[in-house]
Amino acid sequence: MSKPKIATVWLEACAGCHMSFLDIDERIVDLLDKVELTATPITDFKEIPEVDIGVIDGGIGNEEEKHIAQELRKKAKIIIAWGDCAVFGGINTMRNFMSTKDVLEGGYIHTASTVNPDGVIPHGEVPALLPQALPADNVVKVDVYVPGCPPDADTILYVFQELLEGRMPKVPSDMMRYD
Amino acid sequence: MADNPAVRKIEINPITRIEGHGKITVNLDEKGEVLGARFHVTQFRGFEVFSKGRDFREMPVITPRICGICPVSHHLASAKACDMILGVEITPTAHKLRELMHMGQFVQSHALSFFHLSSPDLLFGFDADPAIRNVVGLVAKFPDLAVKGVMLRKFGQELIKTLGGKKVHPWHSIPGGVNRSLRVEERDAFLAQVPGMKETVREALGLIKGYLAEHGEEAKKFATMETAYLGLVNGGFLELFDGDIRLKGPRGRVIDEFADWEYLDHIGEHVEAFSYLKFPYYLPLGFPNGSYRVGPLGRVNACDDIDTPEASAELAAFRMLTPDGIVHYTMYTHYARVLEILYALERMEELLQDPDITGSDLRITSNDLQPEGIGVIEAPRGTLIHNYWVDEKGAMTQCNLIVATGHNNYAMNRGVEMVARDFIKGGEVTEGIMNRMEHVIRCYDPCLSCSTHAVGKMPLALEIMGADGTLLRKILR
Amino acid sequence: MDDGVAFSLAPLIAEYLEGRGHQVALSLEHQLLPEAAAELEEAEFAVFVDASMETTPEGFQVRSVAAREILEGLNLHTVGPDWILAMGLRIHGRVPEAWLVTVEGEQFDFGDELTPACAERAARALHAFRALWEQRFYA
Amino acid sequence: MKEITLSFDGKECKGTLGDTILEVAQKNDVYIPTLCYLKGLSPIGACRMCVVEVEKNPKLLTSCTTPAVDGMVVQTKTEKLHNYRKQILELLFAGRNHFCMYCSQSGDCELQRLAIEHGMDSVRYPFLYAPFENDATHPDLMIDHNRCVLCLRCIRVCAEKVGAHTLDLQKRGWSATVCADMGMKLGDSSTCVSCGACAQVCPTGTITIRELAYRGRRKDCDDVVESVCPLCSVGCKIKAYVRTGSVARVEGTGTESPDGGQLCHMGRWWLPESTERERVAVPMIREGVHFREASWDEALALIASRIKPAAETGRAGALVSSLCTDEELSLFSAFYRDALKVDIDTFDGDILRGFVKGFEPFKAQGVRPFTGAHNILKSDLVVNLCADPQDEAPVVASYIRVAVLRENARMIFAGNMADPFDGLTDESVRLGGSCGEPEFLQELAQALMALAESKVDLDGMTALDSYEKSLCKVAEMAGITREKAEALVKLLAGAEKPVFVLGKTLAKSPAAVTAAVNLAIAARSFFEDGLGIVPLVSSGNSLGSINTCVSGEPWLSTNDKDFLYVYSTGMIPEDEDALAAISRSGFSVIQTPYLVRPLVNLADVLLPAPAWFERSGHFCTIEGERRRLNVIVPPVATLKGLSSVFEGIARDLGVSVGRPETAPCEEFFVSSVSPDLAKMAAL
Repeated sequence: MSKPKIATVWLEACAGCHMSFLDIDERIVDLLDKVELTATPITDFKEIPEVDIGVIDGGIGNEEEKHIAQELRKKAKIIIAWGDCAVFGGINTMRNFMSTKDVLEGGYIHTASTVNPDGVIPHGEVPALLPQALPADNVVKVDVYVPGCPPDADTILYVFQELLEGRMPKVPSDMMRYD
Repeated sequence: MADNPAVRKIEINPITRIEGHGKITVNLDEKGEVLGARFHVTQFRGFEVFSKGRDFREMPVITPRICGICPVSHHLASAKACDMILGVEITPTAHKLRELMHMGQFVQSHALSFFHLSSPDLLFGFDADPAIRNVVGLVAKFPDLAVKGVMLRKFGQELIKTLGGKKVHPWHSIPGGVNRSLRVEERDAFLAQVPGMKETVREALGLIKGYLAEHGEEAKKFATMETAYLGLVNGGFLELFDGDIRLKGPRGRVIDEFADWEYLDHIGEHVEAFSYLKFPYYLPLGFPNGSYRVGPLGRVNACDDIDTPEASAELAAFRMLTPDGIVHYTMYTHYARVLEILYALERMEELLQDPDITGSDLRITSNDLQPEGIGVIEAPRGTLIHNYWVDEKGAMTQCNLIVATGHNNYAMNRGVEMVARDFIKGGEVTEGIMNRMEHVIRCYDPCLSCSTHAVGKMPLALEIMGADGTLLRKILR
Repeated sequence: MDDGVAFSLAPLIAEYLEGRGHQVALSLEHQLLPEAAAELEEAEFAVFVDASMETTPEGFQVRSVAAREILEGLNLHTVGPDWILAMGLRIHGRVPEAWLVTVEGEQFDFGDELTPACAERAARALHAFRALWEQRFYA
Repeated sequence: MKEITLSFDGKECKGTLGDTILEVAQKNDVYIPTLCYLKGLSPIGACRMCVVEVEKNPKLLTSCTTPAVDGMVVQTKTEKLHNYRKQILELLFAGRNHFCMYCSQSGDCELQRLAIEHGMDSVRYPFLYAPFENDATHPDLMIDHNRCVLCLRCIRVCAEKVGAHTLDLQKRGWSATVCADMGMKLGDSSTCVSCGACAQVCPTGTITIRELAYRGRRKDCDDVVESVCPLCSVGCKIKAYVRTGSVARVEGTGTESPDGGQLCHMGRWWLPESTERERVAVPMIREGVHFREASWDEALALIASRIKPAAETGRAGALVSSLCTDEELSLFSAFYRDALKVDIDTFDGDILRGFVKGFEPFKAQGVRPFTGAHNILKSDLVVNLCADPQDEAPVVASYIRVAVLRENARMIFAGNMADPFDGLTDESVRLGGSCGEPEFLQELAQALMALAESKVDLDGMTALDSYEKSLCKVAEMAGITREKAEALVKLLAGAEKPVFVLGKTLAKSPAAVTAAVNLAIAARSFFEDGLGIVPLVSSGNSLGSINTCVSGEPWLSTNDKDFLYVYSTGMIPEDEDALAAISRSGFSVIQTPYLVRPLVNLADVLLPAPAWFERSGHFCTIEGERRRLNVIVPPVATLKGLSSVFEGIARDLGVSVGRPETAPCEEFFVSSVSPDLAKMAAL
C-alpha cells in the first residue's frame, strides 16, 4: 500500500505545535519513510490534496481560517486537532471578552507607538475577524484531540504512530498536558 | 482595480516555508506588465489589548504565545520589561543564564530557518519541483546535511528545555531574575557539544558562500535595496541581549544611537489597510523614508565588530564584499544568519565557561513598583520591543509591542514588487517566479505569528478579471 | 413557603401513577443536582416537579422537556431538567421521555405552610397532569 | 469508638462510627477523586467529584458528606461514575475561562490533574466566554475569578482557621464569585490579614501569591523540607520547597494540623524574600570609614586580641538574637558566660526578664506557667492582657478569632491601648498608666477568690464582704462602675477553661506577670500541659533563650563595653536601645547573614553567618513544643557557624570551651505537679 498522506494547516495559533512537531528531531527521517507530507507550512504545496490525515494547528479566528478548516475536513479522512488553540480555543479566545471593534482599535489606534491620524484599520484585502475565536471542533468535526501548549514532540509522534498502526489514538493521561 | 477592466491579479497564498504566513498579490496590466505587488499579513490576535488587567508578572508567560518559533525572545524581552517595573538590576548569574537561553534560541531558530526552510532553495534551485524543494526533499537527497541541521536545532532546543522545562514556551525568567540555576553536570554536557556544533556551522558557511559565489550577480541583484539598518550594539560590538539601539544609514553613517527605554521618541508604527502587520519607521525621517531593515543583515551592518574571535574574522571577510563594508544584498541575509549562529555558539561557550553560570543567586525582589517597564532584545529576526504600563498594584493598564518582523515589513513589500517587475514578463508567471517572490519574504525569515501572524490556504491562482469584474480565466497551480 | 410546593405535589403525582400500576421512584431534593442524571438510567418516564416564579395564566405548567445542553443559568449548584436529561444522555446513551410540572408560588420566604393560592394551583396542576397522562397513554 | 466495616469495590475496609464514606476510604488507601474537599475543613459536597455508588441506593452519594454505615457496599470506580465525573470536569472548564498555558499553578493545579486523570482531551460543551474579572487590587494576592470552581476552600479556611471571615460568596448561579467583606475587592478589604491561607488551599490558580508566582511549581522542586518559622514566638511549622539550590516557596503544613497549617504574612512572604537578600559573604575588617575583606584566621585573631583585655576588666559583653536555636544559644553561653565570664544577653532580654522573674514563683512550685498557644481554641474565655496578637504573634490572633467567632468563647480585654479585638470583646477595660501595674490584676484575683469562698463558707458574710471590697477596688483602679467590675468577675468565675494571653508590654513588670498568673490560678485556668497562660514572648526561640543567654540583670544600656560581640540572624530589626549600645561600644564584632543596616555599619569586624534556611537545631515555641529547624539549603563552604568561630577564637585565647550541655529549654519549665495544685504567689 502507498504511504498515508498527511496535510497540516496552521490557523489561529503561534506555530508552536509545528515547532514541537519538528522537535521529534532526527526521528523525522524515520517518519518520512512511512508517511508522505503534502501541504504543510514547511513544504511547498499551495493546494491541499486528498489526504488520509489532516492536522489543524490553531483555533478559528477569521473567515479565511474557517474556510481552510472546512476545506481540510473535506479533503481529509481523519482530522487531528493539535494544541490548546485547536482543542480548547486557547489564548486567542482571550479576545472573546471584547468586541472585535475594540480589539482592532486597541491594536491599530491606541497602542503607544502607532502613528495613525486617520484611524486606518486593516480591512478588505485581509480577512475579517470572527466575533469570537473558537476551538476547531466548533467549525468542523475533529477525530483526534491532542491538547497542550504545545503538546510534546513525543505525544505528536505517538499519535501518528498509532494511526499508522491503524488505531484511532487517544492521548493517554501520562502524556496529556494543557500547558 | 475593479475600474481597470484588464487588470489581472495574481495571489501567492500562502507563502510556505516561512515561519508564519502571508500572501502576495501581484497586479498586471493588459500587457501582462506588473502594476504593483503587495505583501499582506492576514491575521491579528490582539495580545496588546487582551493583556490589560493581568498581573505584569504573567507577561513573560503570556507573550511567548505570540510566537512558537521564537518564544524565548518574547519571554526574555518581557522579563526585562518586568525587571524595570520592579526597579531592580538582576544578579550576574540570572543575567548570564538568560543570555545563555537566548543563545540557545538563536541557534535553534537560525538553524531552522537556514537548514529546514531556506537551504532547499539553495540546494535544489528555485525552479525545482516543489514536491522535493523542501525539508522532505532535503532529507531524501542530502540526509547527512539535513540531519546535521536537525541536530544543531536540537542542541539549541535542549538547552532551552534544560533551563525552561520545555522546548517551546519555556518557563525560566521571572521578574527580577530566573527560577532555576544550571547544574554543573548540565553545564559540562552542553560545553562538550559546542565544538561539534561549530563544525556544522562552518559547513553551512561553506555552503552559503559557495552558493553566493556561484550565483554571483543574480544573488547580489535579488531583491537588493539600499536601506538603513537597525540593531542593538554594545560599545559598537554586535549585541543580541542587552544594548543600545543603533540606526546605521545606507552609507554606513550612524544616524542615531539611543538607550532602549528611549525607543518611543525615535520609532513609530504606520498602519496600512491591506495588512494586519504595521510598518515601523524612524520618526525623524517619517514614513516611508524612515523605513529600515533589521535581522541578521541589519545587525551585522549596524555593528562595528563582533567580540568573539571566529565570528569577528568571518565578519571581516563579509565586509570585504563591498567597498564601504555595508552589504545591501538581500540574499546575503542567509550568509549573515549563519555567521550569527557561529557568534551564538562562541558566546554560549564563553557563558558556559563563566563561573557565575552555575551560581545560585537567582532573584532580586522588590516591593515598590515603577509605573512603566520597557524590555528590548534582539530576536533572531530583529529588534523586539516590549513596553508595559501597570497600576500601583502591578495590574497591566497598557501594553505596546513592536515585533522583529514588523521592521522589515516595508522592505518585504518593496522586495516582492522588485522581483515581480524583474521576472514577470508578458504576464508569464512560472513556478520559479512564484517561488522567487516567496523567497524575498523567506530571506527576511519573517516570523509573522509574532507580528500578528497570518494564514490563508487559498490555492495559488492567476486570475484574469473581465471588464465587469467577473472572472474570465483562472489558472490554478 | 411556596418553594416547597413540589414536596407536597410530587408525592401526589407518584401516588396517582402507582395507582395506575406504574413502578415509581420518588426523589425529593431541595435542589436539582447533576447526579440526578445518574438515576434516569432505568427510567422509562421522568416527571420533574418544581415551584416557579414566572406568572402564567393558569398559574401552573405541565409540559414535556427534552435534553438540551444549554449552559446559561447553569452551574454545579443549580441545573435545569433539560440539562439533567442531556447529561443522562451522555452517561447512559439514552434518556426517558420527561415532563416538567411547575407551580407558580406566592411567597418564597422560609416556612412550611403553602399559601392557599399556591395550594390551589397545585391541586389544579395535579388535575391537569392526570388529564394529560390519561390522554397520552389511555385515550 | 465503634468499629464499622464497609466494602469498597469489593475490598473490605474498617472505619469508626462517625466517619464519612470518604474518611473510611482514605484510611484504607481507596482513592476517591475530590476537589472541594480538604482535610481539616468542614466538608460541603459542592464539587460532586467524590460521588460514589452505594448498593441499594439509586442516588450517587457525595462521599465527603455521607456518613459511613456498617455494612455499606460502595462502588468508587464504575464507568458510570467515571463518565459522570468527567462531565462535571468538562462543565467546570466550559463554565469559566481556564487558560492553563500561562497559569502559574499549571502542573500543581488539582482541577487540571483531575481532568487529565479522567482523560479529558476536549470539552464537549460550548464554552461560555463569560467575562470574569481578575482582581489584582491586593498587593500580595491575586484572585482571578476566571479560574474559580467555587469549591469555597478559601472561604472556609478564612473563616474556620484564620477566623478573619474576610471571604464570602456573592451573586448566585454560574456568575457567583468569591468576594471580600461582603462585595468588596480584596485590596479594599479592612478585615483581610494578608496571611495567604486562601492561596495555599486554592486547588486552582484562582488565588495566587503574586510575588511567588512562576518561581517553580511544587512538582518542579527537588526537595520539600519541613522546618520552623523563626519570626515570632509561635514558631509555625513550614514546608520549604527547594529548586536547584534555592527556596522557591514556603507553605504551612496541612489544614488538618492543630494550627490549621497557617502562616502569617511574615512567614509567607518574609521567609522566601529573605533568601534573596544581600549577604555578608566574607569576614570584613574596618579600616577607617571603610571595610576590607579579611581571612577568617585574621579576623578571629583580631577578635581574640580585643576580647582578652576587655574580658579581664569585665568590660566585654556578648549579645545574641533569640531567633537562634537552642544549640547555638548554649554554645554562646558556654563560650562567653562559662569560659570567658563575659556578660551575655539577648536582644529581647528586657522583655524576657519580665516573664522569667514573673514566672519564677510558679516554676519553684514545679508548675509549668503556660500552655500551648493552640489551646486557645479549646478555651471558653480569652483574657487578653496588654497584648496585640495580630502584631506580636499573628497566628495567636487567628486562634482568638476562631475561639470567639466559631466556638463562642467570650473575651475580656485589659490594657492601656485600644482593644485590638474591638467588637469581639465582651468586657473591655482601658487601664490608665502603663500595662505593668499588677495591682488591678491582683485585686481581680482576690475578688474571684472571695466569690469562690462565699459559695463554700456557710454564713458567707465575711467572704461576701471582702468580695464587695475587692469589687470596689477593682472598679476604682480601672475607673469603671462596680457593675462592670462585677461583670468582669462573673465572666471569669463562669468560665470552664479561661486562657490568658500576656502581651510583651505586660512583661515590663515581673510583678504584673505574677499577678496575671495568680489571676489565672484564681480563675482555675488549668490545662493538661500547664497553667492557661500564653505569653507572647518576642521571637522564635525566646523561651529557649530564657535559661541560656538571658542575663539575670540588664547591663546593655547601663554599662558600656570595650568589646561587644553581636550575633544577629538579621530577620527582625534590632531595637533602638541595642543599636545605641552597640554604637557606644569600644570595639564591636557583628556576625550576621545579611547586610542589615545600620547594624553592619556599627561593626569593627563583620563576620558572615549562615541564614535561617542554612542552619539546623531546635526552637522552644509557645505552642509548648520543641520544634526542629532543618537545613533547607546547605550553606556555602566559606560560611562558618558559631562553633567553628568560637573554636578559632578559643584557640587564639588558649582557653578551652566546655561542651555545652544539650539545650535544656524543655526541662526548664517542666510540670512536676499537676497545674491545678498551683498556688497564688505573693507579689
